[in-house]
Amino acid sequence: MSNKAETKSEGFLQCANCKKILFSVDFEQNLRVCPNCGHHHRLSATQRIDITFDPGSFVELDRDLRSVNPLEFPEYADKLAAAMERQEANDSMTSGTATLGGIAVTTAVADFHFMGGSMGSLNGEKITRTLERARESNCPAIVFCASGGARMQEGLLSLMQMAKTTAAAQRCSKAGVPFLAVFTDPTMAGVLASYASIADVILSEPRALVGFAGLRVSKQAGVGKVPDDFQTAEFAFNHGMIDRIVPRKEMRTTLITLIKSLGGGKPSGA
Amino acid sequence: MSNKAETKSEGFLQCANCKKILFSVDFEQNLRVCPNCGHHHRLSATQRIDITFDPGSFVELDRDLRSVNPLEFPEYADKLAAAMERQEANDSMTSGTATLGGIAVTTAVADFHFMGGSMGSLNGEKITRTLERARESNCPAIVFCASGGARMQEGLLSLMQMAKTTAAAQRCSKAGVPFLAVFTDPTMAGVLASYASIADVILSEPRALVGFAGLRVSKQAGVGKVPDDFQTAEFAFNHGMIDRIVPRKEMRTTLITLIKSLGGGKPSGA
Amino acid sequence: MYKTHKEWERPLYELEDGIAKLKEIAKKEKDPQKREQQMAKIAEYETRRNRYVEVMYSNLGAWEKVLVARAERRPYTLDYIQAVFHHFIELQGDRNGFVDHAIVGGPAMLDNRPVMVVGHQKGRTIQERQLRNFGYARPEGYRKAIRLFEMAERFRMPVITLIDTPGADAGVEAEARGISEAIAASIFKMFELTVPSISVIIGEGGSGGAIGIAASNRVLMLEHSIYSVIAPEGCASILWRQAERAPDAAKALKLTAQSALEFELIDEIIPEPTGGSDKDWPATFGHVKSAIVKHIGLLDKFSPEEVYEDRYARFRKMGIFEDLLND
Amino acid sequence: MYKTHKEWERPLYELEDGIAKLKEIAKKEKDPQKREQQMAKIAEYETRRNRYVEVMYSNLGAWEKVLVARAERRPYTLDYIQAVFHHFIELQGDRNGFVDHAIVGGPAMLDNRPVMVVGHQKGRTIQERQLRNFGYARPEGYRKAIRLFEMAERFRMPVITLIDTPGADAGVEAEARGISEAIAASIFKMFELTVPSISVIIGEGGSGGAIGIAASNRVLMLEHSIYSVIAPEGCASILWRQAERAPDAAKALKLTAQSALEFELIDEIIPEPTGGSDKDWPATFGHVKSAIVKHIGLLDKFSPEEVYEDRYARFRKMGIFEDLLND
Ligand SMILES: [Zn+2]
Ligand SMILES: [Zn+2]
Repeated sequence: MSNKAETKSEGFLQCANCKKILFSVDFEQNLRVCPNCGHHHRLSATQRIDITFDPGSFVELDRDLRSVNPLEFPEYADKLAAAMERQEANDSMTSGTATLGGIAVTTAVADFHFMGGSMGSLNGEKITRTLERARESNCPAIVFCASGGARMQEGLLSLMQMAKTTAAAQRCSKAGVPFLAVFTDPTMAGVLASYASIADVILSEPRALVGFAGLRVSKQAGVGKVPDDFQTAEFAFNHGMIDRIVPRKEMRTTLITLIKSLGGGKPSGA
Repeated sequence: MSNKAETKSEGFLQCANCKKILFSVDFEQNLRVCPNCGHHHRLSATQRIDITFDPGSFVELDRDLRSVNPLEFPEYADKLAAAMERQEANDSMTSGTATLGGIAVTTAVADFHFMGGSMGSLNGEKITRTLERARESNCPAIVFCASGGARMQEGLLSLMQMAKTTAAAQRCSKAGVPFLAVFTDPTMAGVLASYASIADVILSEPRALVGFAGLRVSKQAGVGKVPDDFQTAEFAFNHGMIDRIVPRKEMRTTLITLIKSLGGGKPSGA
Repeated sequence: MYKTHKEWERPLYELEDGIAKLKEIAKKEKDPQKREQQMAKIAEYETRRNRYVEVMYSNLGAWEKVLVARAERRPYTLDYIQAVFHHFIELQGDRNGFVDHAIVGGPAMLDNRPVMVVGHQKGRTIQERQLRNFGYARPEGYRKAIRLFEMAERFRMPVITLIDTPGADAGVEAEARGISEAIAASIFKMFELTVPSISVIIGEGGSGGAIGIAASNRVLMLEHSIYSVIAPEGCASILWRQAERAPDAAKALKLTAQSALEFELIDEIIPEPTGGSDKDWPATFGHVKSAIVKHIGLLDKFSPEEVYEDRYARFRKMGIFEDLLND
Repeated sequence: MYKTHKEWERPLYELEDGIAKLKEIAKKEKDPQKREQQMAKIAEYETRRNRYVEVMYSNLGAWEKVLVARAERRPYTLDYIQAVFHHFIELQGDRNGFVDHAIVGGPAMLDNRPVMVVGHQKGRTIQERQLRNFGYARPEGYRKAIRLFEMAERFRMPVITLIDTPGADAGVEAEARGISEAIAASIFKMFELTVPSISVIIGEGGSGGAIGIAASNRVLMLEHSIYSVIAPEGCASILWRQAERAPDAAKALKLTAQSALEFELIDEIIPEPTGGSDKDWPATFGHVKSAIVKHIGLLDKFSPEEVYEDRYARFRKMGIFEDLLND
């Protein structure tokens, strides 16, 4: 199933989940949540930044970094070039600083449309820098996840990003700097099995795909029957892996409340 | 079912588990493990000390402490007096120091025959002192558990022993002093739900009863069916709560090996 | 057979129902004279109600304390959280595969101070009672608590726990997932903290399930709450094989706040409004909030190391026995 | 379709079976002349076998490396533990309700030095394979590892992990108990350590399941082991929808020890005997032990803080990208 809300004609589009034809204006005003079925459609990094942080406060960093093809992996260079051109970004992760309810934060925001949000060297570097900036400036880090997993075209270098990003999160934790992760559709595999799952607080958008392996792999591996809500945010929540499922329109205020209470107990930093 | 090996006539007794008539001499030589069915019969604190520590090395401490009846709980004073006389001890817990394979340890050894090994003020005090001595002398602490739970005749004072003993264990942990617990039949309720379950290493004798509530209570509380091995050491092991099930005759060497490796990594103390 | 807490309060509830009905009638009455008579009758009933409450609660025995502590109209943990704190965000999950709704928790603000609040939660409706497992927390509840305690330590937030449980879940599933270990590990974690912690027994402080999140620097009890090593029914059935002797057991166990204070096992009794916390929620919230604010203020003077040592010293001295050499 | 590791080694095994049979015959032969002829034949076969092994292993491609790394005659973690260490005591349990046998661990002595050893364990017999879940570790395996890492930190014991897994368990049950969280938490815990840690990839270093216990100060690989972000079969089926192109994927993924060293993702390659570790276990154990002893010796010079920082620095620099401003 495509998760995309497809444009049907000028001013209209169709919800991929309930198939209802929607006014584009209503859809956008509702933060790309279907007014009919409540399905949370995917956002670009830009859209996410716009609806989350204080207006105009986001400053992008790490813009001059570029992915390369260290393994000379077949077709990777072309895919990368195409993604960079189409998405007008250097990676699926957009990193920087912002304010949220007036509080300075560091942030990294994933965009699934860029090579499935996969985590290669550059992606891991941006997350790591985001967490390092948080630690250095004593500001909370907020990471929006959306990823199919590691970027296999960078081989073992990608696997090592799991360690690198988790290590950066460990240092935030040790320094008492809050790290909040928000799962959006989908948050999978190498990303879920590293920094995303050890955030201080984990929020998720409703019905986001959240899991370790592809559904096919899980079915092959397991003998038990597969529950209906398998690998959804709701399944993860009901198995203790997520703190709260937060509808998109409440995400900003929830994050503000959290960073106020979690950041407020210690001597103020930056 | 009585767990006691009953004396049948001079020189013979009957295994309560398999009903076989055994030579007393064989039975004692086999450390009160039934040579026929392998059932580990309960030991007194004295017997346990004899078969565990280096011969003659055990020095009893805390002998001048006595339980009282702070709540003026009905019949408690009489029960206590009877137990003290019969067991020739001041409590179910016997505490002191010893050496094990030449290594100095602090220890507390429970005796179920003394009021079901229940943990009241004095019992908790002896465990706490044992752990405090371990921390102060930088010697491993080894506690043999055997208890039906808290001593209800001392009311809330008994419940507080759960906190007190666990706190003492936390301080050992913080100081890097090893604390080893050995579960023997039975290790239950308030003892299992406090210091016993957070030892660095947990060993158990085979088939010891290990559980939170009486079987009747668990059956009432739960809707699921009760497994055959419910509340045995084997059940606890298969549910990740015990490190190893160690037959009685291997316990001493296992403990020696463990305290050598766990105590050997840090600068030597006493 | 002894009275349950529902039976014990029935006469009072019947009186209150009667008053409510009379008020309805009086509201509709148009004849001023009749209305005056009805109002007088209401006033008389209310006096009788107040007198009844006063008498009933003036000298509660141990068993009546048990009944009051279990009263379903008493405010529960989430009621306190709403009233005493603000900006509470409930966090969920043990990060090990399970969720529990009999223990709730998350960060909140106490005035302008971020704190971590954790407490047992009973339910009021049938559905909520089932969801909350009647306040019997499962291993995952204690493991969630541990996670929140760690978070509090990391971000230097005082910990407030609210205790209200008949005991921990003793079922087969809870045993399989290590209810004992979970309780022990939670106590262990509380002793690790270098941020101040305060526990308030708001209703039932039921044995291991209670102490599992009550190993704090200061432990306060509401006037009519109870704190016991074992439920009186269980005690009676073990000791005398007669669960119906629970009232005798309650007395023997000395499970009242007043006894706990006498034995120096708690630090303070928080007064309840006449007739118990259920009769005046706002007044109760006010008393609880004042007590928490006061004790946090006192603990704030301690360094992290002192907070840690103070907690150990508090529990270290608990226990009564003779020392033949030194006494 | 590509060859499996069993098929690839079959000619060699057939040769060896032939040699063994000839030896049996020669042993029983009483005629000295015939016996001499048979011995000559054996010698010839052995020369052929050695030559075959030499050729076969002299220039292994990526896919052949995969086959060798998966060979069932290679020593597994418990074989190393028995040979390289002594006084190993296996500890079990995640203290959360579950046990896993695909990760084993416990304290042991390395010469006179207590260390904590943790590793993936595959099985050889059908029963043991099932018990070990074919080396696919479950959440409880990583949670046990975390517990052992904590113990190592508490008692200042260096940590040694041995990596040999096709990957973590991806089944429904593993997902329900949080396999992702367990792996992440284990990596997290390894970065917390201030005692030295060394990981040795002894066979298959399969994606998240491998890195879950391989976040060490030093990571060493046996000469013919592999380390990969994804199994080549999985990679081929995602990229080209053709699992049978696994050999191509293996090549593209650069999953050999030699590539890993080239990209500076590992610290050292431990040589294997001619024909691989399965051909000479004692020699392999010797090489592995020497490497571990050497690196512990080097890390011993670091303070706890330096050990912690060294580990971060090691992984921090991993990743290849361009910086348009600074390059
Ligand atoms: Zn829709
Ligand atoms: Zn027998």
